[in-house]
Amino acid sequence: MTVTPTVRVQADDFDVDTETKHLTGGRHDVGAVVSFTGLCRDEGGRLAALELEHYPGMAEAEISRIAEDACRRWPLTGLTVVHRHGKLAPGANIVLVVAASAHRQAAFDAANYLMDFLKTRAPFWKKEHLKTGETSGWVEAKAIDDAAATRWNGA
Amino acid sequence: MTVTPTVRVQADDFDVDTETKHLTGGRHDVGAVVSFTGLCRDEGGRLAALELEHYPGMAEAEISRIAEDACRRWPLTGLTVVHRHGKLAPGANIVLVVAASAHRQAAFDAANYLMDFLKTRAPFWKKEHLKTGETSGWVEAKAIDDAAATRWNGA
Amino acid sequence: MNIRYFAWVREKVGIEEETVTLPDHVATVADLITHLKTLDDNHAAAFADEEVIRVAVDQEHVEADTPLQGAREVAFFPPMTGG
Amino acid sequence: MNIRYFAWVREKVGIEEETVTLPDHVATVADLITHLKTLDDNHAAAFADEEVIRVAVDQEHVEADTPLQGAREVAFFPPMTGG
Repeated sequence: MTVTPTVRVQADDFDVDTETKHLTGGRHDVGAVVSFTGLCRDEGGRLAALELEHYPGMAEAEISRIAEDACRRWPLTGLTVVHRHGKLAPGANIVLVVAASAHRQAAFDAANYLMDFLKTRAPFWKKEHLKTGETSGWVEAKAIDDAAATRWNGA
Repeated sequence: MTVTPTVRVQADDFDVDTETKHLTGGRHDVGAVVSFTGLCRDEGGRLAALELEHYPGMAEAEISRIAEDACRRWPLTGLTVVHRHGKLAPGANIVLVVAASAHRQAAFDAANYLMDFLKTRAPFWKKEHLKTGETSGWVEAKAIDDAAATRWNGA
Repeated sequence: MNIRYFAWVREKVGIEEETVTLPDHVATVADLITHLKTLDDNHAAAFADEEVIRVAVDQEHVEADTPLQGAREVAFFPPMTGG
Repeated sequence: MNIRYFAWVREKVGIEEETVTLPDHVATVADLITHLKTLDDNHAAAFADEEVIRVAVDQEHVEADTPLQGAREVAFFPPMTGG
């Protein structure tokens, strides 16, 4: 039986510690927790903010599909994914993945897999707001992200 | 220029959030933080505690060598490793690795690398204390852990 | 049929959402794009580089040859950049 | 020379730490193990399965053919199980 992942898409910030304790509190079968936090960079001082647009409904649905895939591929004891939307300042949290398992490699691989597919499949788009007051436009998808996702084929 | 990792070996518990904020607080060049937490399992209800013996001095030195290797291999903005010793109850934290970078794969790989080499090279030994009151003896090293460490050769 | 646009596709079309009545010859996602391009200059501009545009039918990613039968909502957007 | 023992090696030898005066013919880690085995039954038992025992000289992992010249501290222990 696979676990049911927790998936949230929200404007509010998240707390890694709180989300981790939800997966480990009161149980003694978790040996490994891997958490990934994605943060807003200022790109060498260029950016004032990142604006994250999303497709409400599909964002939750698509992340849930990826998270359920991960729960089938690895023997996890828990999996939580939180993705923020809205205007975020440099240093702010954007995305959190917490994967828990009895063993470390399953937790590492599941969190890594989640991030690769979030990047390429979750319906979010980033727009850059510059410190000059201008909007520099939409961030372009990277070929390296597509390549990262394809490495899981047949793995 | 590579960063200088923070390495601590201690009896006291650690806090993931505090260690993470040390690596991200007040800076805007960190895009990804991967944390690994290793916890004490009760092995299906069998264990009352794990006792972690270590080689004081060499434990810090060896973890520092592994952490410095990781800082040379990946473009990290920060790296923290904390390993506990002493008698730990099921559910307790044992080890923490937090790797920060501009980009996600460097943070994932560095944290994963650290754990593989901590397992096989850091001078710690686990003894199991059973719920029956007996000591079941020393945990044996696993061939799978040696194999995990060798996968980084030439990578 | 409800049509939604996101990111620069939304900005080029100029609206977030619209209801479009499909002519009989529109059977697939590709047919729908061809039809939308005829609506006005904004739609034509938004779909000018249609190879790059991604499509979801009822909130699931699909390819251009996907049939539209039974679909309630179709969304068009650029490659995703979340995470 | 200061010798330290950890985990079940320590339990079998029966002590954590000892100072050993090296005979002239002890040049390498392997020579030291051979010498320690002659000290008493506990040492002999601890090193009975010497292939499995790991060695550190001055707090760095070494192999059995490592020379001891200049070494201050040698430690013997089972394969590590931390992390």
